[in-house]
Amino acid sequence: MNSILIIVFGPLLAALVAGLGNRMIGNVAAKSVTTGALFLSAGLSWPIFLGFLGGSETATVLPVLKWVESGTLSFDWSLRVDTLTAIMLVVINSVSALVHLYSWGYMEEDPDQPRFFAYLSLFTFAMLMLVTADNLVQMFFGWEGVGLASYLLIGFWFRKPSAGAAAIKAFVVNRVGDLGFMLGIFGTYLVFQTTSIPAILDMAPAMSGATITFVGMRLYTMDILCILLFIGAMGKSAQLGLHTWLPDAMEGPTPVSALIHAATMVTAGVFMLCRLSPMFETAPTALTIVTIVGAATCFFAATIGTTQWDIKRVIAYSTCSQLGYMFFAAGVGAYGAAMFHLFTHAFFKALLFLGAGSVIHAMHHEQDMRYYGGLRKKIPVTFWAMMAGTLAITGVGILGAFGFAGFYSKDAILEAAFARHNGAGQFAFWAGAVAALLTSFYSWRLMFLTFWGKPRWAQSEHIQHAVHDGHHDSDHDNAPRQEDAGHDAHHDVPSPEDHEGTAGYHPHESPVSMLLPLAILSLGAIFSGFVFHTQFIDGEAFWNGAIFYNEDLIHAMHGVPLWVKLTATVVMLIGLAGAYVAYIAKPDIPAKFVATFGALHNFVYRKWYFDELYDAIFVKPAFALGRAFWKLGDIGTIDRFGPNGIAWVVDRSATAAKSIQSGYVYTYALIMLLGLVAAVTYVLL
Amino acid sequence: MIGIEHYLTVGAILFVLGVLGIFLNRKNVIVILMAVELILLAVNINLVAFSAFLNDLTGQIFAMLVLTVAAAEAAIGLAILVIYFRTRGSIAVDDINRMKG
Amino acid sequence: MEGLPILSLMMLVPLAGALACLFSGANAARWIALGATLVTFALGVVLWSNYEIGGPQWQFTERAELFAGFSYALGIDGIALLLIMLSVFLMPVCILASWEAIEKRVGEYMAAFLFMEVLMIGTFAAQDLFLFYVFFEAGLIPMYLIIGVWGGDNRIYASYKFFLYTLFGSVLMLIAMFWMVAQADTSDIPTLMQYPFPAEAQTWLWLAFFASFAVKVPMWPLHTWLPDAHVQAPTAGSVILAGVLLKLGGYGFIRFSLPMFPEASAQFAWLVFALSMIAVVYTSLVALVQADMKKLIAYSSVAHMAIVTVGLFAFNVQGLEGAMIVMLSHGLVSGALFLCVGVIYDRLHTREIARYGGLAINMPYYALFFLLFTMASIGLPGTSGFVGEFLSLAGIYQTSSLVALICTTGIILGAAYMLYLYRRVAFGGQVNEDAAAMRDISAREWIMMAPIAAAVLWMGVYPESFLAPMREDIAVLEARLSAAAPASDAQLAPGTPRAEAANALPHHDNAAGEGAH
Amino acid sequence: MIQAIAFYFFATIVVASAVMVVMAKNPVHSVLWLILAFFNAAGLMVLLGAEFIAMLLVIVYVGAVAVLFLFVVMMLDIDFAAMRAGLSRNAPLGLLIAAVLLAELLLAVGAYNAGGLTLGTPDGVTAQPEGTSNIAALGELLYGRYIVLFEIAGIILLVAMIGAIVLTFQPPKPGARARQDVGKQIRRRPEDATVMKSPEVGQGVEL
Amino acid sequence: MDFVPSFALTLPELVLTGTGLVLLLLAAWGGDKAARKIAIAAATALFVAGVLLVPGLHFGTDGPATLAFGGLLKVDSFALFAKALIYLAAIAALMVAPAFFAGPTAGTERGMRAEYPVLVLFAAVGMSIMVSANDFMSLYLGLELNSLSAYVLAAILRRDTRSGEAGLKYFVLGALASGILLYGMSLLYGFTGGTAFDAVRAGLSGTMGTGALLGVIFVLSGLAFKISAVPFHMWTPDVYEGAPTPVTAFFATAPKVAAVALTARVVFEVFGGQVQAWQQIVMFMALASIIFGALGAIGQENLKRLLAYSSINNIGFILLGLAVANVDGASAMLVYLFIYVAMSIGSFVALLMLRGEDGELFETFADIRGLSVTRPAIAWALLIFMFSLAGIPPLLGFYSKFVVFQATIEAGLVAFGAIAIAASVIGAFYYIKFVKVMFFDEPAGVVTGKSETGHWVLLGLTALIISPLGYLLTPSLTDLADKAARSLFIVLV
Repeated sequence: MNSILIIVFGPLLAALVAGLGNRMIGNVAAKSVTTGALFLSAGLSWPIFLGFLGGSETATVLPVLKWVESGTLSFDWSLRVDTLTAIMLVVINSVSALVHLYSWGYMEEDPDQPRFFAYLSLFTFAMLMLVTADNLVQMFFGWEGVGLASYLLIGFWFRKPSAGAAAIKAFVVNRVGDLGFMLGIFGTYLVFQTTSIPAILDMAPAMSGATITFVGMRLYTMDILCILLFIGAMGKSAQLGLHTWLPDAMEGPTPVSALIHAATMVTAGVFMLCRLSPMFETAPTALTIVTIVGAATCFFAATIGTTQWDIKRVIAYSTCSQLGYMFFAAGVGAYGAAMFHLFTHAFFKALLFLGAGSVIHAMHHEQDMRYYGGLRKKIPVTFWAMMAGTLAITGVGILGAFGFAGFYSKDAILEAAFARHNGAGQFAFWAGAVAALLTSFYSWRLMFLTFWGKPRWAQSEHIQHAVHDGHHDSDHDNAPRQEDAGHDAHHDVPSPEDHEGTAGYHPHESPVSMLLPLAILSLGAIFSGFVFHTQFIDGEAFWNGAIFYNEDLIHAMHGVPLWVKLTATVVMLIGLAGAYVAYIAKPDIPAKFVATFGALHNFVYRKWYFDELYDAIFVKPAFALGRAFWKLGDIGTIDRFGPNGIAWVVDRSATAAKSIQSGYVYTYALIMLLGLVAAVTYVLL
Repeated sequence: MIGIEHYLTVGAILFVLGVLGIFLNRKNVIVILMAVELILLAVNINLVAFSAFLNDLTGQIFAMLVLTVAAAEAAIGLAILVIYFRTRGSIAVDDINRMKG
Repeated sequence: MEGLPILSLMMLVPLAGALACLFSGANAARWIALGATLVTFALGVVLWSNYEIGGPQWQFTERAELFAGFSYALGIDGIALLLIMLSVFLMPVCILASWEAIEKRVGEYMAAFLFMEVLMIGTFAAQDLFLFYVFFEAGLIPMYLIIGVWGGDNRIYASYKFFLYTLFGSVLMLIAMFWMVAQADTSDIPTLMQYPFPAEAQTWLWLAFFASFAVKVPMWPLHTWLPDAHVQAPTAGSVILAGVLLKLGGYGFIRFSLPMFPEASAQFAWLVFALSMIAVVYTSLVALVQADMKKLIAYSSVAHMAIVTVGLFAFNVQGLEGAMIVMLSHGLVSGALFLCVGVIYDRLHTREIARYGGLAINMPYYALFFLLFTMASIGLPGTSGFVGEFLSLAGIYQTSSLVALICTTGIILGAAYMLYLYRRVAFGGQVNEDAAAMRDISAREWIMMAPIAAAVLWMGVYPESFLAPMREDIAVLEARLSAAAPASDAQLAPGTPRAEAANALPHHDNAAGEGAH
Repeated sequence: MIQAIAFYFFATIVVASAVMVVMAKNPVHSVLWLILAFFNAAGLMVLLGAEFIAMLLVIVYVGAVAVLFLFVVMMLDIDFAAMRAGLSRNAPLGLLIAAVLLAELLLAVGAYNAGGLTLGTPDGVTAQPEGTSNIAALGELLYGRYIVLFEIAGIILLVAMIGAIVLTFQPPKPGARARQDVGKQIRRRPEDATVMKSPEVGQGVEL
Repeated sequence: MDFVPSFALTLPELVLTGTGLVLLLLAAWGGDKAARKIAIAAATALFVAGVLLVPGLHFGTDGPATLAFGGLLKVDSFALFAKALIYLAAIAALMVAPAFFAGPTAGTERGMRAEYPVLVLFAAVGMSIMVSANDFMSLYLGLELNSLSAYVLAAILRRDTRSGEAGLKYFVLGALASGILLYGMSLLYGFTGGTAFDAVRAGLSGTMGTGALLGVIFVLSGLAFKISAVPFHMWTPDVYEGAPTPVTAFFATAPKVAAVALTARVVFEVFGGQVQAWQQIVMFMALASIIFGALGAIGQENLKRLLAYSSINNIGFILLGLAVANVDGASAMLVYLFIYVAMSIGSFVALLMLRGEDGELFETFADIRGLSVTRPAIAWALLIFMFSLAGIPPLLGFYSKFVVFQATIEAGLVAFGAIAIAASVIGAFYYIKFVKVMFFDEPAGVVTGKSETGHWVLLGLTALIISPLGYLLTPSLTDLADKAARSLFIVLV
């Protein structure tokens, strides 16, 4: 089973070669090394996955290197492979390999390709370390490692101020989650005296009644530990409250969005929950919180998705929303379903992103959907790939016959939530159902705006740029060549159909290196649900203890009423219809809607004002406080009354002492006498 | 016979007067030198009085030594005064403060 | 190696080098200094390789009753070994960093640095209380000169502040030392480390030592000398200041305050915690708004050293070892960050962040190193910063979850200010012509940075190399502390475990389920 | 009784003239008051049986010191009229402190202590032997037991002399005044000094 | 009375006095032209006198055998230690003088007065008597012999108004101080019945009367003037500034040693039974000296004046040792004195080496700006002295503070020591200003003149002593100081 070593460390080596070699070894070499390593990893991953699927593989742990031993706190580098890991290996390596390949075409004109591929491979390595972790600290290593890679890739076009800002935001917001994760690890160690995941999972049930004091509060031990760990998951998986970084992360190149911000990294939180599922199962309060947060995110992100114009942002909010599904699935105990949705989502969301990338590529880096239209014919391969993705995400399928990937996974989640039969479950079910409607709406909205209707790109700056300069690499070294943030004034553009016309620009299909991954992922989006749903949902043997398998829940899930099972399909159809009406049949409806419900639209369009809120309560006060501490605290108080104050006092005293030294003999005599009298008085008294 | 405390009182008064002479005066350094002589006189009165009442001649020897030294001091003091006057043209106490602080 | 007085030799080499430098021309002085530091480093490697892990607590001991009142007693344990290694490792780097940046009075400059090295080694190796003090305090002189002669525009103020602040702190410690020696009738540090001082005396002894070490560390609110000193010092001065001198404070706590006054340490742990918590939040926020690179890193040092102090006063193995690793890591990382600042300062002669920007374009390798050290400073797992911070915080969590919570916010704020700095320096467009024209790091700068980078990663991936030498010593210390250790605030109380999992459903009706399938 | 009257007489005058020494506007007057104070102090000494000290006081102080003062005051040619009058600016504080000191001194020496003073008890080695005069007994001590002090006092006077000369002696300016060379004077012979000339008539004098 | 043993005991003084008298004749004979030779002769005499001390120092002397002239003088180890220091300091004052007086700063008249070495010799004799005084009368005479010489020395530049003013102030205040001292002695004499130290000690035993108590205080105050302890320090800055620099160097060293030694002898041998009567006053004076010395020095531009304040500051630390009132304290005090003398001589010699093109002397901060560039050797030497004065290890000045504070703490005076050491930080402020001006500031480039070899020798020697190598001296130094301190505590009944 030493193939796992190659799987994990191959990408690292490739990243080092490409990163350090950089311009010395040239673009092609760097790309080949990294892509080759990833295809190798992917190729080695599938047999492992299939092995678990077939039951021929068992969970193993491969120790690599001692890491830290401090008193009783000890954790090592090691690679754990079990069913859960195997799924993740497949997902990560496949998508990553395809994204690498895709990037050959997508990043063709970028001067910094070795760096880009190095980052991608580095990310893959970190992600693999995360999923193969046998202890919480190594998981945290991977956790932070993917954060780093995410930071680097979001900021890849670092010349754009917005990219730098988005990168920092991603890292810092994730760090908020990491705070919880770290405290969770500390607490876990305190309680169990180990960070080894299997050991913790073994001991957790015995602790389920224990209480502990945390920051002065007396709480159930397992609840607080799980909540802290879940905060970590929230950060990484962009759950409500800590989600703000994800849409901004779209500043990164599109392949990055596909790989990191759709298929893999953001699902790390879900992975953690599943990995620790036996532990979470000892913490009912924590699970309730997970469910509610997941459901709320699911709904919240979907609403925003319906109003965005930027194609990538729509998909980003979609991702956020889908992650919500996975969380509440885990929250209600359907870890299999959560993992299943993770699995399918990886394919169709990567597909959507890469498809969007292809669109963007075709549209010369225009990302605003209002400048698209009628692209169905111009880029047919992309269109069909996107169509497959859309069908998958909206969950098209016929109960009992065939469905696209999302159909199986999303339905399972909704059923599980309903079957859970408690308040949180019900809430999650209804939130999930509404979100499914919205998902259908915004997904079809995206499709309609992009591929149907008439071309509208005459007014696009990017297009005009391309047309006038007549060449692609018109941008000079200094400006980022793609996706610049020139569209802050979105609302000024009234409605899509005002600016019809092509301005003589004709989008062209992407190269094969980009289309091939689309094709492969389309297969995944179409068939992965159908092929694997039994194993993921019902396969207790498949899981083989890698997650908490709640047999009762599975049974209850299968026993839900029919209307529940049909809900997803029904709301999907409603959403489709709505989108069709609003963007094909009567394109003036959106404008009317906005005019009527301006406040509501604005609220949603402005992402529920989360960014503004955080800016007002965290960012601005942090700077203001920093400035206050510095100017008023350090300079104004500590220095002023501390060293400078003492210096002042000493200086004044020195002046006083010198003024006594007046130069006059009689003063001197007087002082002497004063001393004499004082001494005499002192001894006499 | 007059008690020793009477002599000591005279000595004390002379001592204090001598001290006062040093720092009350701002006109003339010579007066300060005289005030010093007053202090020494006070000491001599003390010494001699104690010597007499203790029936011990050491005090008188001491007084003689003090007298000798007083004379020497006066000589040196006046010499310094003279050279100071030569360079500055003044012996006013108020003027002797070129160095201070 | 039996019988070779290697510690003395390690001090003798730079001392001889220093004297030679004083009387040499500029170029000769550079080479002499580099040679001397490299030889010392080589001796350090010999020292480390001959250090017997798990052997006697004090190794390489040397003892001579040379001067009245002082014993020339040297010897190291694992803790001292690591800090000595840190010092001798950074020294050649400092010399290289000054190679071109220092043009006036090179001989004296190099001599000052070599003296500094002698004193640092001596401080860590001293086994006599007063000998320690001599080395500890003597460092003021070369550092004062380094800041004052070769420093920036406001160097006078900074050098005065540095000198008087630290002097004031340490003289009180001296008084306490006298008392201890009078009481215990020995100035032998290993003996004193086991000496039971009466509890009431410990209180003020602890405070006196605290005055010195808290200034050195520095702890809030005694930290204000540090930004000034750092900003004004030449690059290598900042490196050595952040890299080693601050560690003297932490070393003092671990060598003196904790083992000698365990009860008082426990009694005052709240004070250390409070100051450290304030420091983490306060100085991080201050760092966020700095426009001067060195000042920013200086403030970050205060925040990082606060992690050291909480770790030390966590009274458990993780805290202590974590604090040590943070010290080593911070020594490397902040030193390296100052080098990074120095590299661009040498080119543009300004530390103002706004004057730079987009350096990743014209200085990609520089940007890479800077990024690595930034990440290490943030405590990214895989770098040295993480191991230390993680262990310290894990240690403190066992004592107080509140302190752990507040101090862990440092990882958020740290990320914020460091990345903000990195973004403004390396990211963005090239705003200034001259900044855009700067060339990437030279071979000399490569040689400076690459070893530190390697060490940072080594410590992050395989910290065992660094943990192993001090494990026994920390265990001894922990054993001494355990009696006085404050109780954990966790108060873990076992309860009756729940019978069922959280998402357990009432037992299902098998038939119904199957039917719908 | 007579003793008491004499004591109070001398004491009053000593104190009063001491006050005048300090307060007199003209330094010459101060010197004169000082001389008066010394005379009366000598009287007090006589009352105490220290005739020799009394004599010394008159001879040394009045005869030498005070006259030296007078000499210098006159020599310095100070414009006394121009001298600023008045007390120093710390006078009130000074007076207060002086008063406190006086009070403390008086308290200490027990002038108002009804029980009298407890003096020390000398070992008697230097007691004045019965039947010897004060001056003889002093002489015995001074040239015997305390001879070394006497010698040191001599050196002190020597130093004072050197000091006074070093400070005030101004070497003659070159050419300002002829220097006397005793040896040369003594060695001088008539032959060297005088020349016999026999001028012709009318040649010796130029008209 | 058999004077032979007494003469043997006082041989150094006899040598000095005899030489002084002979040299006086030579001075009168040869005039100022012979001054240089006379200075060399005087220095030689001091050296010979110093050599004569060696056997006694080496073997240590105490007990009745040390009494000379019927108990008027006591030549014990303590006295020998102090004398050795005094002679060394006096030699230094003679070595640096000719060059100084040859320069233009010495007013209109150039060249050293031939009487200068003679006066130094007599001053040394006076100090010798002071430190070996065993009777208030010999104490007083020794003190006055020293003082009168000192007054003249201070004013010896008679054309220079500052010199005259220095002499005048020194004289007036010195006279007042000796008046106070004498008054105290008269009270002690009266209330104890004797002037010999043991007699007074015996008379003071048991419950002390108010008169005797006042006597103690007055005597202490008078002595405090001599050592320039606050608040009897007022003369010091003016006199140090005004007096010719070699004389200032002399004042800062030899008379300080003598006065401190004398004070120590008086408080331990005479007032030793009444520690509680004076200890707190001495403690107060010590703290006040440390603080006022430091405060006064801050902001001074004139280096001599600054060093004057520095000497006040140092006296505070010496008094710290005195206040401890035991053998350790006394020993620490003597060690401190030795190191202090070395530092002071070094600093003043360095100051004397700051000469311009025409040999004019510099004595302000403005003149030594950037000295480390123009005259690096002097600058580095001054750096050593200043950090040493500030008490920074590894320089020997640290050791002096070390022993004093060690004694203080071991005697249980913890709070006292803590306040003193905290106040010492204020002092560091102006010492490092020296370094700042010499090393950090831009060169003024005025110091260009050459220096005599003698200066270099003195500078090198003192710098060597103060450098860490000086610690090699500490074992023997401590040994000597211990012997000396012990001899002080032997009560002869």
